[in-house]
Amino acid sequence: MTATVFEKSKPGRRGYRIPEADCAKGKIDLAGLRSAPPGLPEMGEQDIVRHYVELAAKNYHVDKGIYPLGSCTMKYNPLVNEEVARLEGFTGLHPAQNEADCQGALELMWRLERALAEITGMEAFTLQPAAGAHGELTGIMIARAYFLDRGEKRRIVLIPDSAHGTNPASVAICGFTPKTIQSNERGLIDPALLNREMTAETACLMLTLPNTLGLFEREIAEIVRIAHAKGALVYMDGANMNALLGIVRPGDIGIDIMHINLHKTFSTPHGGGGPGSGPVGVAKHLVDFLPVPRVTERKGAFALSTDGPKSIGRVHPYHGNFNVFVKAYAFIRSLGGPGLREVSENAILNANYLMARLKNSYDLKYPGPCMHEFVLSARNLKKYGIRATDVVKRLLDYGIHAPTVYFPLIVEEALMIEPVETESKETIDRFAEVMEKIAGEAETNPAMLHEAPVTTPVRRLDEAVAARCPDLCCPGDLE
Amino acid sequence: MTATVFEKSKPGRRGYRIPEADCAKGKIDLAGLRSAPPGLPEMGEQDIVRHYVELAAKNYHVDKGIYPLGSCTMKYNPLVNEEVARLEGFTGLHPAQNEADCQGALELMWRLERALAEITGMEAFTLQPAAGAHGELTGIMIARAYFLDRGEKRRIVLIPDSAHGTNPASVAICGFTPKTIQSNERGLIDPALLNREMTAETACLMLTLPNTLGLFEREIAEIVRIAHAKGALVYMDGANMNALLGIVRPGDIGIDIMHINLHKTFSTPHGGGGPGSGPVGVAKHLVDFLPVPRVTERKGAFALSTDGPKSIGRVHPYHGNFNVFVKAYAFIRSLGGPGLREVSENAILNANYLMARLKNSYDLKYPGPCMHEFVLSARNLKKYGIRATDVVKRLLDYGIHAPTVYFPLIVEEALMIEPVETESKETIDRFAEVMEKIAGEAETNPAMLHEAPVTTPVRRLDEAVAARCPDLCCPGDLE
Amino acid sequence: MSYIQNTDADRKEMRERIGISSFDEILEPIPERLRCAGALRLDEPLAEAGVAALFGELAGKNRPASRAASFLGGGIYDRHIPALVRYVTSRSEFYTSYTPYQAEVSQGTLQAIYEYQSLICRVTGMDVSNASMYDGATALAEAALMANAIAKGGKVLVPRALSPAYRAVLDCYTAARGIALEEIPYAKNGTLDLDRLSSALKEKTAAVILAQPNYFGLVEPSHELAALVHGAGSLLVACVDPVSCALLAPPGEYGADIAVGEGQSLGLPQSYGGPLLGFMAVKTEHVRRMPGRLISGTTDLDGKRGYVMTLQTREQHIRREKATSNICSNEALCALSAAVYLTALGEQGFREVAAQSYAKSHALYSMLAATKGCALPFGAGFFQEFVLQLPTDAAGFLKDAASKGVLGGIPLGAAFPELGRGALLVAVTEKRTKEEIELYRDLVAGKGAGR
Amino acid sequence: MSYIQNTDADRKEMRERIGISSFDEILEPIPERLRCAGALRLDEPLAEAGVAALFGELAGKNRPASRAASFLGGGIYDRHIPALVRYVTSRSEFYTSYTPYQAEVSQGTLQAIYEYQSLICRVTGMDVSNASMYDGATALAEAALMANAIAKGGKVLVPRALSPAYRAVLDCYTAARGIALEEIPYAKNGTLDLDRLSSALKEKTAAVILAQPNYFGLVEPSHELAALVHGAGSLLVACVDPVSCALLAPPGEYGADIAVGEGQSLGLPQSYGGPLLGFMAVKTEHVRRMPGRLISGTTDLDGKRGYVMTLQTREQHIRREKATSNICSNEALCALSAAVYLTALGEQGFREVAAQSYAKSHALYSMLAATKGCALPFGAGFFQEFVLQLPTDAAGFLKDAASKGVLGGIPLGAAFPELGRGALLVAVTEKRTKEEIELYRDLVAGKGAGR
Ligand SMILES: Cc1ncc(COP(=O)(O)O)c(C=O)c1O
Ligand SMILES: Cc1ncc(COP(=O)(O)O)c(C=O)c1O
Repeated sequence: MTATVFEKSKPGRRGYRIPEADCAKGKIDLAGLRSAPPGLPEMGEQDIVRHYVELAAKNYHVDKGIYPLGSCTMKYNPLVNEEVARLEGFTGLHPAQNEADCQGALELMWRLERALAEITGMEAFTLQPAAGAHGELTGIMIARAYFLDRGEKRRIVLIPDSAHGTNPASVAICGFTPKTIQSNERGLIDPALLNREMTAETACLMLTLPNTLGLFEREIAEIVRIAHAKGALVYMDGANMNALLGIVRPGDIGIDIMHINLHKTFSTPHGGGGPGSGPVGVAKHLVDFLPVPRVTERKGAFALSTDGPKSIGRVHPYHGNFNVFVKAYAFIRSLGGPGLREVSENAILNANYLMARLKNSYDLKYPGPCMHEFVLSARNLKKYGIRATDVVKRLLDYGIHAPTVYFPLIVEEALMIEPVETESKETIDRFAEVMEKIAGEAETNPAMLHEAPVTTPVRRLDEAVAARCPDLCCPGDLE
Repeated sequence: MTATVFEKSKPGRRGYRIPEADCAKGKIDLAGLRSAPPGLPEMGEQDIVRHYVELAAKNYHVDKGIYPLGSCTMKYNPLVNEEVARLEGFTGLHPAQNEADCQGALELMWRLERALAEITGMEAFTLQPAAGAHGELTGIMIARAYFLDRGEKRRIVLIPDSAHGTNPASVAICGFTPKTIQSNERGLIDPALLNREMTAETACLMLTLPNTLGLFEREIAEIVRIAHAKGALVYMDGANMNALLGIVRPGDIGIDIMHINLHKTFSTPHGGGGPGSGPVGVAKHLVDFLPVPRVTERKGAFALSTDGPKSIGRVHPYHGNFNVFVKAYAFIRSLGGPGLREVSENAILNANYLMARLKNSYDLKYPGPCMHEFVLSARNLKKYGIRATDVVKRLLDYGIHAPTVYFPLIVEEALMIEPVETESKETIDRFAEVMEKIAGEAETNPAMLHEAPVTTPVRRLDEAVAARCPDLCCPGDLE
Repeated sequence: MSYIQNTDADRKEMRERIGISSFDEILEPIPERLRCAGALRLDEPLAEAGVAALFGELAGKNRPASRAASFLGGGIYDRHIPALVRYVTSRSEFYTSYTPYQAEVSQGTLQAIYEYQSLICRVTGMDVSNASMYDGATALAEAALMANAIAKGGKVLVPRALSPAYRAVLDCYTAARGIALEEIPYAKNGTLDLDRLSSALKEKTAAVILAQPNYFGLVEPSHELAALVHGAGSLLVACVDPVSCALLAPPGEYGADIAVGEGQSLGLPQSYGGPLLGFMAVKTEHVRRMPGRLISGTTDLDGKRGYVMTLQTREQHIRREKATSNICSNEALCALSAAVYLTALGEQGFREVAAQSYAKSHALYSMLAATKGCALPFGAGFFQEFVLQLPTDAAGFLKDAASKGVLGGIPLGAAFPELGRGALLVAVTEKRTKEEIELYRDLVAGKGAGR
Repeated sequence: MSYIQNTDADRKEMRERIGISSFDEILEPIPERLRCAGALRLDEPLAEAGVAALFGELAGKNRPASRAASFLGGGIYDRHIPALVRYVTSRSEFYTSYTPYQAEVSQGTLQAIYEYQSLICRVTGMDVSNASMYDGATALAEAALMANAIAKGGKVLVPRALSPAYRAVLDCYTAARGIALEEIPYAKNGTLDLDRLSSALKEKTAAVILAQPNYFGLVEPSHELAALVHGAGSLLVACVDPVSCALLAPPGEYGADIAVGEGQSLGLPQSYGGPLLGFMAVKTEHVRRMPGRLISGTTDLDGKRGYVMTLQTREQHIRREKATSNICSNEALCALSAAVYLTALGEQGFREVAAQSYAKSHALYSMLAATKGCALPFGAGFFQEFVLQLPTDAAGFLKDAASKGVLGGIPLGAAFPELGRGALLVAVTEKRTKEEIELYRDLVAGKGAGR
């Protein structure tokens, strides 16, 4: 257990000092001053370093081993990207600096937009959204503005039951009513069913491609046709774009709006939960609705245009998570076109190989080739009293991170596995061996799985108590 | 166990690529080409990162906890020093660049020399020596040149029995004969004995101040007088300078030659064994013998002077460990004069406090105030079959690094403890508590101490086998 | 440079195990005609050194404010950032990890964020902070949505003296959600017109937004305002500069229901405005309506202290369309920066940053007050930035100043035409030196020396 | 900025426990009159931001070769350095740890250095490498001492075409030890004069030093030379450029007894010439005479593989004046850099670096051969650098070149007056581009274009 910074604090210590003021420091002559100091911890630089080094050692991370979280695309984060993103020419810009001072930044944003457009086949992108869910919100706002502009009142957004939770949540914020459509027995959207659900009230179909089962919607052409025929837009959650680089361009198959997660497909690190970046791309007929400002180019000079009478406005106070763009664009430039296709090919190959290795140890509800990920079920272990949680907690004892569990919701005891392209065959083989071993242990030693993990910094934690009496803030009297 | 890079290698993998050649790459038209490729490992960037992250996790380090190695001054390495040392203006200079291109570097070296001269009271410094032992060698070479210049043949260098092994070794390389002088019962040089040993054959007295027992030579004035009276020089091993900053200036007390370890006193990191830096300072009468080139200043312009007819020449091919200078000078500028004195005061206070806490649990052969370190003996635990090694191996199980053991040689079962100024009282208290606990365990559970450590990445290693059949190179057939 | 590690031999073995002879067989579910015809038309791949060179060039085409004498503020500030922040956030254990869903192997992130939450609570004086939002503007927008949800409808009152960027985001979110916004003007002295507020509060009002300090840098009478708002049965959403909380009464002291703001000042580089750090802290009673992740302390099976994500039933992955927000990824690494920053500065240092910013900005203000040919419309009741009115268009002045290495402020004329085309928002942080401040004065006085 | 963490209260408690009332009581062993009278006269302390500013300024007064078109070599080269090297060496587990005396908590450093030793063995073809020496020059000097010790006396033959800096260090060490050095001139073609070598070998010779390539960049006939030296019963000390070993027969192939060299090329920045990395590798039979630390694989109590320092009885802390050397701290972190570098480049990449350096240097050589007004005295038998003779003093050319961003080479006139005042040593590494090479040619041809 690591004591908190509040417990370690001792009055008078200083971890950092700003230079002495070179001007007189008079009294603070303002009304409404703070009545009591905040009670911030006081520690020296060395002990702060040690505090965080100790905490760091308790984290699993990509630089330690495979991170097969389905839907999260935890790929390797190249070092050079981090290095270039730390250049002061990028980190030191104020968003209100004039365009002349920011030509490099604007050029980078413009090039990134162009590259994303080429990769996806969409007409144009906004880089403002700070994450995938933010992108969804932005995309749905665009759909809303589009129908407003057309004077159409459509209230429904159709969402497959396999969708990520952000999809219905984003839709709800925009005042639309999400409506679930059931997947068929192959885990896919049934065009016939869709056709029935699709009405003049339907604003959008919001689908994930490949879907969260790791399956490509075979009938996507028909699906898009049905939506368009009813005047609805098709929104694609592009979180799974890691399967499609150089293979399918959403714009080519009729997608109207999509978002991309730079912090998945384009290798920018997740940072323990963020920052991400969720650019939104649109087809030609929706370009006018994109947020402003947009980066424009004329004869090699870059500018910001706020011109956009139909624009939804701003979803970010400035230009989005600029520093993330730097890393993503570095990734694109490192790989180039054929390199990006290799990404997807290897992501898909790794997934299918791992699926082939594991399908006898765990249930596979939807067989057939998967894309970049697949979903197993641990229900075959239920007879031993073992649940998906027990399987993955045991994985932790082997020093391996868990896959995503209990998502998508349509698979009982789901184990959603995404090995990503950067993992080597050896690493995947080791993962497979351990998973097979655990399946065996479920039968021979279920108690051990219930007890797991035992080698981690802490064992299973009491979430119920945390939810009942949350302890969300370190009490003040500890100082 | 972490497999080696050779074991992890797979043909065809690449961890780094240089850009494609932009010129024709013909045949290598040279005689005497290599007959077989070297057999370097082949790994991808991600797996190389993971390899070293895994290895890193097996290291103890200052950023993890107290590192009380006596004689090593394992103090905190400030972050800003590392940052400024990484500036390309420093790291990118070629040593053959002309002086105009290197004014900042030369200025930094000049200022560092001046600061060291002020701190030590010596007349001038050379920064060439790459470590403490290298400094000793340089200093003794200077002494040799001095006597040669005077036409004196002196062959003996007197060295107290408590001295560090590098002292006699450095002396021997220069063709001098080291002669040991015994410490008295207080752990100090006995002036009377010294007076007897000091002859016209004696070139130098080489002492450490404070000595390796952490004791200040009370009779230092008399000691220096005796040496000088016989025409000998006094060399001071300044590895323990952390005790003297702003308290005693060696130059003021008649020291003729000394070296300083920037990687101890001046906070530059040890890097797992190096690089260090061991500048050598001399009194006025020895300045002419310093290595060349030397940095000179005229009206704010800095130059390198190779002018030195009496100079011993070069001990380093260029200017010494320049990048280490940057960090040391940053430390000096962060602290200033009073700040440096605080360093020594706190180092001394920490040591005396810790000694006071531990002197009842372990033997203290030389009582009385210590300087920045002190030497305990574990011989009081011998009756339980416990040796100093067992004590410190047990410390590792508590997650704390060992003190230096079995040095200095004149203390049986020595535990040489240097807590340094940057450790907080809490950390020292915790160290003391664990040391006391271990003294208790020696009595109640000696077997546990013999077994220790058990919580480390490996347990005690077989050094005998390693010495008998050393395995110094990974065999080639593993690839 | 590709980061794929599998070799051709690996791929062959894998295909064999899968039971296919060529990769394309796996693509069978994708109708042939939907697939890309050729390769993507992107620039040729670069080796690492090529990437470093290209990005070095792009970075070189920028003139970063951090290297200039920057008087730009308006929400993003040029401050000293301790090396500690860079050290901690560049450890891969933090930056390459995912959201801490597997708590047993994520205690590092979890405790760090728990400490972040606690630090934000201390700074703001609120009961509960979440684990971060995207940025101050979206945090404010989410707060407006949240207040509207708590109040079960009702308009939201927003001060005119709010950052135009924040206002734009707020407009965008509230429009989508169908919430009415009503703007409350500022009074002559630049602070909120309390009379107009009082009358607006007569209609059903879900919440009132307070910007503290407001966009003009002025300190609003927070206690008085809070009394008014709560007296009308509305919620008070305080959008605060966290550094100002070192000196000014924090939202907790005047009873704000929700406090939000931008945490960039807490150790984040300006980064052209992103990534940022939205913080949100609320009264305990509102915690279950709060968006975003929350970390809680708890114990493990052995009774050992540990940390977990909690109250996830508020979140989209559990509650889906009924979630309090759609937010999933947040700005965890930025929250970590803020935690390190606040810990490094500590009680004394944090106050010192605020006090120096106050002193230096007021020093410039006083100098300008004594300078002919400019006006200071709103008085000295500001924290660290103020409105300066030049007699001519600000653009010319800014250009001159830039040629001397001075970034002279944010022009206000477009967003606040009533302030004139010569109006500038001038921020002075602790990083500005005496010489820079005097240089600014000289520039305004029309005698800018060379720099 | 002080890094001391104890507070006044801490210090008071500590004094109480020690039993003193003022700190000065501890200083009792130091006679009052020996103590400093006042404070040290040093510059005022700086806060972190002040340090960053000051050092930024100092760094800014340098014009680093790494940013120029540098044709400087002579032992230190401007090469591509992978980000991997910086990443690994900036992890504090490596850079803040001490020499791995406590093996159980130092397995990271120990294994990394074991791998370094193994990599150096592979590069050099030798049996055993030590854990590093200070730099190539002192490694060479120590090799001379070692060879002299093995041979129990005898002179050491040193080629004239050796780096003057290395020669100076060698002189310094051998003079102190009382070892006679004899210089062997180079023949007309720039390589060692084998006739002169043969006659010198007639007297008792402990060792012959081979520089491969020699200081003029030329490849020596290593096999022939080794046969001569061994035929005379002397030891062969090969001082090699490690990168050249990717193409040229390494010391192990021609039977060198001791191989040394400078490892800066293996991932270390130029750093104004330090810290560097001296490597030393020997035949197994000589291992117990070798200076420096050695890491060995072994097993722990449970039979698990691990690493320890071994054969420490050679070292000063055990053997004192009888030690094989006085070296204690070495260049461990630089050895780590080299290990990461060689692993990152790998079999293919390492060869590619050497091959491109060869190709680019020969491209420039060929261009210059076709350029009027300069001479190339020694032919094309070089690895990556060569001697260029200009008709006029080199200084003027270097100045012109510098104004175009080109660092034109190392002037040889002072150390090798026989080559004339226009002689330059010109190195071309893999980092140089076609444009830079053509620009160099143009500068020599007297038509240097703007850069
Ligand atoms: C399929 C899918 N959609 C949307 C999201 C939300 O993205 P973000 O976390 O960046 O908001 C995720 C994230 O895991 C996802 O997997
Ligand atoms: C007293 C003393 N002298 C000399 C040295 C040698 O210094 P270096 O390791 O830098 O060569 C040491 C190193 O530990 C030492 O403690």
